[in-house]
Amino acid sequence: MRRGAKGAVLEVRALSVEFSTARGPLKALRNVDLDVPAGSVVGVVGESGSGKSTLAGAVMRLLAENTRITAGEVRFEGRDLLRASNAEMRAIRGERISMVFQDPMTSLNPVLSIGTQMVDIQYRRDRSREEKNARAVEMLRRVGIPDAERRMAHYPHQFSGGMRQRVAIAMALETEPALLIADEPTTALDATLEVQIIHRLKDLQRSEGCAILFISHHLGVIAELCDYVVVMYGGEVVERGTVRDIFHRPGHPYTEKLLECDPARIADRSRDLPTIPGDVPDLVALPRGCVFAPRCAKAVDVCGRDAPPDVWLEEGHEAKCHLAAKAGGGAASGFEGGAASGAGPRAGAGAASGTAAESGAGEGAGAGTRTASGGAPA
Amino acid sequence: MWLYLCKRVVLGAVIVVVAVSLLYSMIHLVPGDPVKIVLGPRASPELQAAIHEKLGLNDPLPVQILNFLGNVATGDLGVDVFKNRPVADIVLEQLPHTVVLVVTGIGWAMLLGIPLGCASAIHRNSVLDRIAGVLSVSCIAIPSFVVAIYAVMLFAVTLKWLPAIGAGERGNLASQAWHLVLPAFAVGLSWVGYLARLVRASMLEILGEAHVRTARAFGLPERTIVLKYVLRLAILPTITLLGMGIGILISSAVFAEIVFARPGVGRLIFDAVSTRNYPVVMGAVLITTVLFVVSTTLSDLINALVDPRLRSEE
Amino acid sequence: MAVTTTAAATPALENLGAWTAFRRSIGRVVREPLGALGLFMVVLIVGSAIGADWLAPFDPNKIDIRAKLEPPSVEHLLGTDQLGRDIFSRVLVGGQIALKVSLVAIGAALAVGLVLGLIAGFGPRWLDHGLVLLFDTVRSFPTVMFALALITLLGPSLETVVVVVVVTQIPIYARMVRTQTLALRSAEFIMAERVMGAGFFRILAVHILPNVIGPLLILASMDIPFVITIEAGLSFLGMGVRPPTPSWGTILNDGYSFLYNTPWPAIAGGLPVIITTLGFTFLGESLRDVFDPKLRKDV
Amino acid sequence: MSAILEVEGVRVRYRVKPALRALLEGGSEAFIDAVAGVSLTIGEGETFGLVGESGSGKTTLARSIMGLLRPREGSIRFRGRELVGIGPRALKAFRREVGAMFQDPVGSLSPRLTVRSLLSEPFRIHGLRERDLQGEVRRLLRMVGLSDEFASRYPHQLSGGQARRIGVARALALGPKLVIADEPTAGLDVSVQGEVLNLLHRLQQELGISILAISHNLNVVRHITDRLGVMYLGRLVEQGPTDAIFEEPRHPYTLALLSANPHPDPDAVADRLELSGEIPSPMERPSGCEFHPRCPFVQARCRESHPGIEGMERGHAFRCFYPVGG
Repeated sequence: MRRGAKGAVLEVRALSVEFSTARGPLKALRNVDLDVPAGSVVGVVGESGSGKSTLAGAVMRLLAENTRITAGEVRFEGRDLLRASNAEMRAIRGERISMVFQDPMTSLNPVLSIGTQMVDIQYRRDRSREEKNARAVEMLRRVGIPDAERRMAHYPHQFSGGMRQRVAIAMALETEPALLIADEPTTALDATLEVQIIHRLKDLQRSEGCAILFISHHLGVIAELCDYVVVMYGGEVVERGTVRDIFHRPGHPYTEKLLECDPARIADRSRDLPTIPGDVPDLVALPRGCVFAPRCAKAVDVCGRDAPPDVWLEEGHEAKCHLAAKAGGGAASGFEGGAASGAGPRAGAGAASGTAAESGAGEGAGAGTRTASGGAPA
Repeated sequence: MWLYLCKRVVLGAVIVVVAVSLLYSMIHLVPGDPVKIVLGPRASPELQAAIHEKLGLNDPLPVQILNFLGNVATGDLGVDVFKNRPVADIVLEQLPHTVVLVVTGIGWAMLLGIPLGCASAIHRNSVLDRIAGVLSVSCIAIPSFVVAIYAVMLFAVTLKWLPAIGAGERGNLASQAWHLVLPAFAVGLSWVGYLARLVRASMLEILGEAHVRTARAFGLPERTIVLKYVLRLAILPTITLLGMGIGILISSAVFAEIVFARPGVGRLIFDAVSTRNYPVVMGAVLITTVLFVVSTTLSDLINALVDPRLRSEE
Repeated sequence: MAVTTTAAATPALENLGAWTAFRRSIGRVVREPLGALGLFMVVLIVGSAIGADWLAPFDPNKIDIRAKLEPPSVEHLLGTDQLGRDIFSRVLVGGQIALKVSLVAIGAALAVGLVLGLIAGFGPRWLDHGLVLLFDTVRSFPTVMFALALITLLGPSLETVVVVVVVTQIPIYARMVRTQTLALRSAEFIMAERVMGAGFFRILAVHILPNVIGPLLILASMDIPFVITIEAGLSFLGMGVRPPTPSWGTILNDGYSFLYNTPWPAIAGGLPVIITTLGFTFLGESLRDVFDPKLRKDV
Repeated sequence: MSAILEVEGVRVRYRVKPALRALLEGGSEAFIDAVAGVSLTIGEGETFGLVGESGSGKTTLARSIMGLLRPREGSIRFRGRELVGIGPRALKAFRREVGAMFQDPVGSLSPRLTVRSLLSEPFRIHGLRERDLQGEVRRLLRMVGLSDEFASRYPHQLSGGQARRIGVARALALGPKLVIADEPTAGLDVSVQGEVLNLLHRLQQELGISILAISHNLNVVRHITDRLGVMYLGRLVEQGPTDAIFEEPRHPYTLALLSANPHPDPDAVADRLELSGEIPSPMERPSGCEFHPRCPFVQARCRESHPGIEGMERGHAFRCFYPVGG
């Protein structure tokens, strides 16, 4: 995969986020790396408490007050958002990056008409009021809202849940952003509406050409919509790869189990459904070694002792697992195995520097492993 | 919208009718003859009978209530037996004084309290917020008549900055305004606290709502977010509180009018109670209650203007 | 046999939990400066009221016309009034009156409000509508005006003050209980209990009341300053406690007449009112923050 | 197999406008039928799944079976006894024989009771105080795979999966004949929902109970049900053996619902029947077949007349003039 020409719009490096709680700091995100190549759809999948929404919040720098970004970088179009001033950040929000939220019932202002809200967000544009109105109406039409002109004067409570989510998408794409972050945008909707929204989103993504960071716990939706997938568990990225890597050749036991558990994937009707026993890890008092080890059926001694490295499985496909390292070709040491592979959702950074291709190729047969903190090759 | 408006107005009217009936039947539920209460125990039986007849107290209670309601509807609140003047005239004569005091009191409280609440909410946990928090709670806790007395003691007696008693010279607006300062301060002080606290609480609540995060995610300027997206919603409970505030302030006005020896409905009712002039007491209570109902209804209507969800309710 | 051990063991364990929780909560109240201050003021006032009979250096009603309007001294800590009565003793006994009135009145209003609120919340719709209309009507009378109307009819007395408070506060408690009951009534856990076959009274006693009573008690504790204000206010107007019984209101009223020359009687009458209302408000606020941060008092 | 529950022509009506307003305004109806004539039968030891999206009336139907709502017409018979309109004593006796689970795993547990009290609640309600309550609590906890230490916890100290287990234990405390489970996996992660479904299934095998399982997710009920009913706008549009419905759905809505759940495989051939529009409000019930405004195969007849049960083979019934397949 050579997508160096395109580059990544978003590169998250070694991002760590903590919440302060009564029991002590809760390590919501630890050492998260993620790339969103321009014009692609990257899915973040994980169960509750995996930190996927925190990731979205950190990129936008819209986190709750008790939250602290302790380390890392969020590079968007070449600049580090975590070091940008508030004014710079505001200039990016809604202009270069926009966002669609989970609950369509509460994410729009209840006392302003949607027309007002859609015109307000164009405040940076040097357009007349009529032009702004026309742009809003056009977007409403494109997301499939019938009678768009008349609907501009309506208030959010006069729309159904599905229609509100369409409005939210229209707003998010109105300013032609380079990146759209969608945080569980269809979770609150019924299945038949969910499909409608997903398709509309996909069509719009193609025509607008923006990249999407799509967060969901719904494996089917991820499979359908995304080009690349990042799997999160307990505040860490445990696996990344193309959508086919993840769904056809999962490298991490968690991903494997997660796919197994989805009742939609079980072709034969079964009365004994697979599960993942145990509870999600306590992020205030983390277990030693691998976060998934306490629930992992394949865990061996080393899993409970050392934090696993990111193991290079194939071009662009990595898993944070001791066992993957073993399976990958015996280089299970977890030592520094060479430069990062320039592939997968991380492709942009490496490829843009022009070195990833050689270093990736140069690793030859062995599975390249990298320490978890490893950044992009310089 | 019209449906909502009608509903509110009808509800207000029903409350007034129930209030009048309650008030009227209260006189009869209380042991003892109201005529005796008015005339004192030593009045002659003939006089009592005459007054009984005159006040229509010989009819059955529901008929009396209906008659009374009919009279109230035509603006007839009965007659002051002592002065032989219509009660409505007596009360309405005093009402403007009280209304001026109440409006001034709540006015300065609004001007100070609402911005204070906003500032506290925006700069949450700052020094300003903490000080404002303690001050508001203290303002709320201290009764207005104690504030009034202490204010007289401090500003009128000790410092001699402001006049202690009276409403000022008749016709001299400056003097009247000067005399209004202390009473309005006493009446409004606790409202600074109420308003600051309520505005702060509702601002914080709205600031935490999902749609504000959406507005932030679109990079809207903080000014726009606070003034257009947050305040518009946060002000709703404040409007309701102000509507009710009129009624609560009338109570404080009674004390202020007595401490500062000012004319007004409070003073009127106080004097009427002392002379057990119950038609005047009833009239004054009635008119202030109507004032209260009108102001709460008005605040509901203003809320409906701001909030489209209320308008399309059902 | 096993049954008795179960019955005995279960509540004991739960009580222990509740007691620990209570102690922890008090700890959290005290850790806040305002909470600690409030608790201190309340303990001071309540303690001095309970011990008034022993603490008061003089008979609060003993007239000594030769010693009238004396400034504060070691003998008369807060001076004397126009009849030469010891103001400090009167303030202590006045505190007794104020607390007695608030406890009796709030207790009665709480009980009636709870019952009416439950009826409104659980009863048929027409009854609910009727009761809410009644509550709203009573709330539309300006409190002091309404009090004065009642006093005209009943005559000024301590009992009248109690009646006034009870009548005006019932709607506030009742409305709150009603709102909570309505919310709980459609809650899933109540539905689950119904489907299990639990009867009306069991649902009420085991599942609704424990969830309603906490916020109600906090609301009541925050109402004490209001009641004390009403009592002192009406007494100040000469419409509450009858002389010679001391009340903070009457002390204030007496002092007010002599404000220009002898300010201490007025100061002495006002201070305890301020300390009490501030103390209960601070304490109530921190109690609310600790127990139920979502509860917001409607003024 | 004898029937444990027979539901016949049940209609549940809500008043949406006060009578006076409806009279003044006229026009639209003052009532909506949340359930508009549903008939179904659940056999002894059988699991019946009820599937539909929000607003389809499945929860309303379940609540009327539980005796929480009174149907306007129709009959509900439990082991031959009529339930509609029975007195409180008979209702209580019926409730001893059914267990119920509600959507919110934590919210359906009384918040101020410990797990111990919650689990002994059914015994107390039905006056079974002579039983060894402590022992029963232990038995129930063990049954759902939780240790004894959970007995002293409060609902808010439980995870969603644990709370759901307590819900299952409570529903089964008195050995019911029928369990009604409304969204038994709502709010649970995929990795946990299997546990709850397995638990339900295992207990059903052991105890021989019948289950009415309600869900919006066809894939979830698929694995635990014998038969399935699909609801749309208050009506059962298709019902039959679960396998038959999955293999050969006849109603277009069922087909759409089946294909609406995107398959978690990027290479899956998206042979999908996508619906346009949303579920109409029951206040503006479409004419004819309620599904016609969204149906891709709509024809003139569908707009005019209402389809009855148009096909019936091996217990597989559907309401459609132009069924898919076959």
